[in-house]
Amino acid sequence: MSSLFKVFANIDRRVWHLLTFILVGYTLLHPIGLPLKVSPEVKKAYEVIENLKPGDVVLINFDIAAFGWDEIKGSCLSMIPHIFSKEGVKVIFLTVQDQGYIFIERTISQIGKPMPGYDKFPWYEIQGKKYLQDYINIGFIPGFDKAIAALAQDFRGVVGGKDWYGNSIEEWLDKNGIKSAKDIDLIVTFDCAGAQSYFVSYWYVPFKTKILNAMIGVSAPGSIVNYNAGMLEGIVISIRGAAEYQYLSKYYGMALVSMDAFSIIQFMLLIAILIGNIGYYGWERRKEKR
Amino acid sequence: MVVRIYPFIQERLSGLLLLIAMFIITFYYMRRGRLPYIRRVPALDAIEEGIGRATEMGRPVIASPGIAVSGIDYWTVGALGILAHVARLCARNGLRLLVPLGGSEQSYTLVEVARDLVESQYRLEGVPERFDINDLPFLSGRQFAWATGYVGMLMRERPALNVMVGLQWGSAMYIAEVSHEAGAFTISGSTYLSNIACLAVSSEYVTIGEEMVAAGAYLSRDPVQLASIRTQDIIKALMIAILILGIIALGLGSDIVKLILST
Amino acid sequence: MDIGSFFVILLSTAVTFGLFSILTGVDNPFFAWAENTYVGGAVGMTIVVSFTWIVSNLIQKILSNPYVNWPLIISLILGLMMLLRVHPKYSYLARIPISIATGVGVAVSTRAAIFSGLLYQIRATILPIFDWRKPETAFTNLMIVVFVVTIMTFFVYTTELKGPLKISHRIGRLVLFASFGALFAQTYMGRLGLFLGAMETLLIPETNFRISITVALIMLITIIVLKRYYPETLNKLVP
Amino acid sequence: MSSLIKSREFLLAIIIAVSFFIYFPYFVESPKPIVDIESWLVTTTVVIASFAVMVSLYTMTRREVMRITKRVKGWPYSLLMMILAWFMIVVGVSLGKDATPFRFCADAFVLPGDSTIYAILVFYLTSAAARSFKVRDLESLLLLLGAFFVLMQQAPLGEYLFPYFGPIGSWLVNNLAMAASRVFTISATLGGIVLAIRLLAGKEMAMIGLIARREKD
Repeated sequence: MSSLFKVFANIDRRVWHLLTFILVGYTLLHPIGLPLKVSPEVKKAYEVIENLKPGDVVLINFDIAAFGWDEIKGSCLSMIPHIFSKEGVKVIFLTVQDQGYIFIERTISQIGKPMPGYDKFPWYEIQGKKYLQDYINIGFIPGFDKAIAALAQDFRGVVGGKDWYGNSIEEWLDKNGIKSAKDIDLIVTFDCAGAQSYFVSYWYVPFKTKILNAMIGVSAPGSIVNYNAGMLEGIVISIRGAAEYQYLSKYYGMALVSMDAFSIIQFMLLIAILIGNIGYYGWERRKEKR
Repeated sequence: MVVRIYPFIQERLSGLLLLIAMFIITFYYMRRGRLPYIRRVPALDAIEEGIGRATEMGRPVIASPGIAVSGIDYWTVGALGILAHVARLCARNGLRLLVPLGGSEQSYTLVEVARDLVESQYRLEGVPERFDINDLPFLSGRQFAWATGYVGMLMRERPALNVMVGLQWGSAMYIAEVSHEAGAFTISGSTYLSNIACLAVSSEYVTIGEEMVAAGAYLSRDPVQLASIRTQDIIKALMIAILILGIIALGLGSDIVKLILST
Repeated sequence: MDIGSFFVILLSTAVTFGLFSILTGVDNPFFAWAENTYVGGAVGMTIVVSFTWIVSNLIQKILSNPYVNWPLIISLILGLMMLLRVHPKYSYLARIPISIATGVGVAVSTRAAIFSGLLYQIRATILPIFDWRKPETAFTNLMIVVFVVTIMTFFVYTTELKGPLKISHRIGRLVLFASFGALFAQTYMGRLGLFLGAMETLLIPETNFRISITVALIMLITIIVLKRYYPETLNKLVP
Repeated sequence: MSSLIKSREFLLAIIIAVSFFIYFPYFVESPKPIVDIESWLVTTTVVIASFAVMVSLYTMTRREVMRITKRVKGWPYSLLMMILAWFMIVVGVSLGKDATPFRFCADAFVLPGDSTIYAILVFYLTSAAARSFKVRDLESLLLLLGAFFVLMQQAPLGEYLFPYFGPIGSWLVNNLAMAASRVFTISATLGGIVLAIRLLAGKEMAMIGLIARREKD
């Protein structure tokens, strides 16, 4: 028996490393479909998008940098198609990160296809919605928090007359009655650097604009505080939230699949801690006493 | 010339008053000098233990003042105080000191400051010829490339002591674990609590909160500098008092204290 | 797939697994290769970023309107003083820009922290604890206040710990450790999310999966063989 | 002249003057020239940093070239590093950041590294937890319990199997951990302000260390 304790006390860390690799790789390729409970904040986010009415204008902000893309893409690839599936909803893409436009294009190319007769950006069609008819991309606005504040003050002025690709958007904005920040009905912000807090201060506080927020795990605490205070309509936290959203909206994707790996690795950690304790009490502690 | 007195910006008066109060208290205690009592900080005392270990084993020491994400801020100056201490002990004991530098786009000035600082410690100990700038390499302005270079140095040089303080982000955990694997005695510090929680699990000692920032004064053993630490405790007591007062006031239906704090 | 993107995937997979190879605990040529290319590439990127910044935000502004932007010329001179660091005789001149940078850095970081790090934190802790209509909230608020006060006493350095202060200090320490556990678990979750995202990129679609498996196996087998049978060769291959 | 610049008082005077122009306009509504000086100072620090990196590039190149010419062990790696770095610098400076060869190097060598190091943390967090989460005393028991409840709340399977642990976990994160972070911030800020005061009094060790060198010469 004590030899077993000795083994437990001295498990090589590389065993855990290899086990993590194998378990994650296997479950990602062969998902089991473990049960998933949808949390109320994701449910609320889903309902806000589900209840969008024709004519509503949605501003989608990409506060995404390269390091966070892998974690947030699950939310992007389920929430954005869900928005586009709602009839008559107009969408404006925006980014406050200098690399953000890469991820807007990456998202659009994954959920849409080029419009007939075109082969490059921005002429893509998403769920039947066409560029410059149903949605536009105004691209990167420098200044981060200052950009968000400036947009709230003078939306048309800051956006200017051109989209990210140099096409004129004045007419589109006029046609859809977007004169100022007050005409935006919903903001969806995908955060790697906590842009939501600025949307709350500069958009929610003066205009009571509804804000949905998806973010990476690291910036979750700030969002939770604002959600609890009622300033965010719904929040989608990290891959876990993305998985729940994918489950609700039926845009199944990798986030949902990776939930199995999520659970399994967590239980592996618990077992690792348990084994470490057994080894400690069965072997190390006795050795210390001796 | 007409001197106009401009009004104070709204919502910032309380901060100004607090700052002035702290100035006065600090200068008062620094003039009085010598505190009756100061608690030991194990993480900082352990540096000498680690240096002793390195001398015994004849292996180098590795130390980092952090990645200085927002330039040379107070965290970084605190960390530089620790680095100066480590450099002095290394020079005195004839140990090789490795300092991986860089890590963010604002860290470039820090690179030169740290090199200058280490060099001057070697000079002060009378061994300027032992200083080798190639032991203080610049490992790019990207956090994780810097961390990878750091880890590479840990794997190859097998230092006996690893002191990583200053601004340390997610990469700190990576470095601390490899350092443990490489058999180094690790003393770490970080600027936010979730990182400290992870570092506490993997390092021998961590500095928590103000310990790193006050390290310069603590390690100098200079009574005048040590006396300035007293201010921190006085303001803490003041904060607790304001907190309790505010809660009592709130219980009586008045949010006056909250209002005062926001002016 | 065109040849360019194939090579990007192949090389990025090789860098990824080269960096992962440190998990074997053996210093190996793959890690050394990945480390040096990564650091080299990162240095190249950061220099280009800084250079572009100097040109577009400094040189161009000065050249376009020197009469208005003359303060930037002083900035330029201070920057050039920094370059004197490499000159043994005049390197002391670099102390001037260093002092400016230190003064600005410390002052900027403390001035806002007085509010965000001190006063607003206290303001946020002033919570209603006498609200008997909502006992749950009142209890939670009371606990927050107790936690804050006890942990605050944990950070007392210049007063001897005696009597109630000692008890409070002890409680603060215990609370701090419990919160370390909670924060550790939360961080673990965040990192796990990023790891799963990275694994997904490596395993899906099929091409990536094949490249990843091949690269990973080649590296792992090479490392094991070298370590077990040819340790001297392995030692020669790493810096 | 040179002895003036080398003196501690001169550098201290710079720090005091600079600090004044940063603090003053923040608290008091100030005339435009002071505000202009404030923003100029902030820009200047970025300029200084941008030039400092050129010094770093020089010392780095010198170091690696020395390794290569002296054929130090592992010199081919230094060569590789230098070739890649200088190739990217030349391409990036001459053709811009969006040129294809530059983007290729960034996508192939730098960006995968960034996401890998974040991912690698999971392994180290696991092994560190397995090693150190041992119940030795009351502190370590609380550490373990805190981690256990939060893990149970976050894993979908754990939440499904033990639904009662979830609320405890979120209570711990939202209240206990939040209170601890709050005090941590307060403590560090206090330390930072006192450090700034020490710096202005010319007593901060880092600064003393920096200047002492020339006094000895």
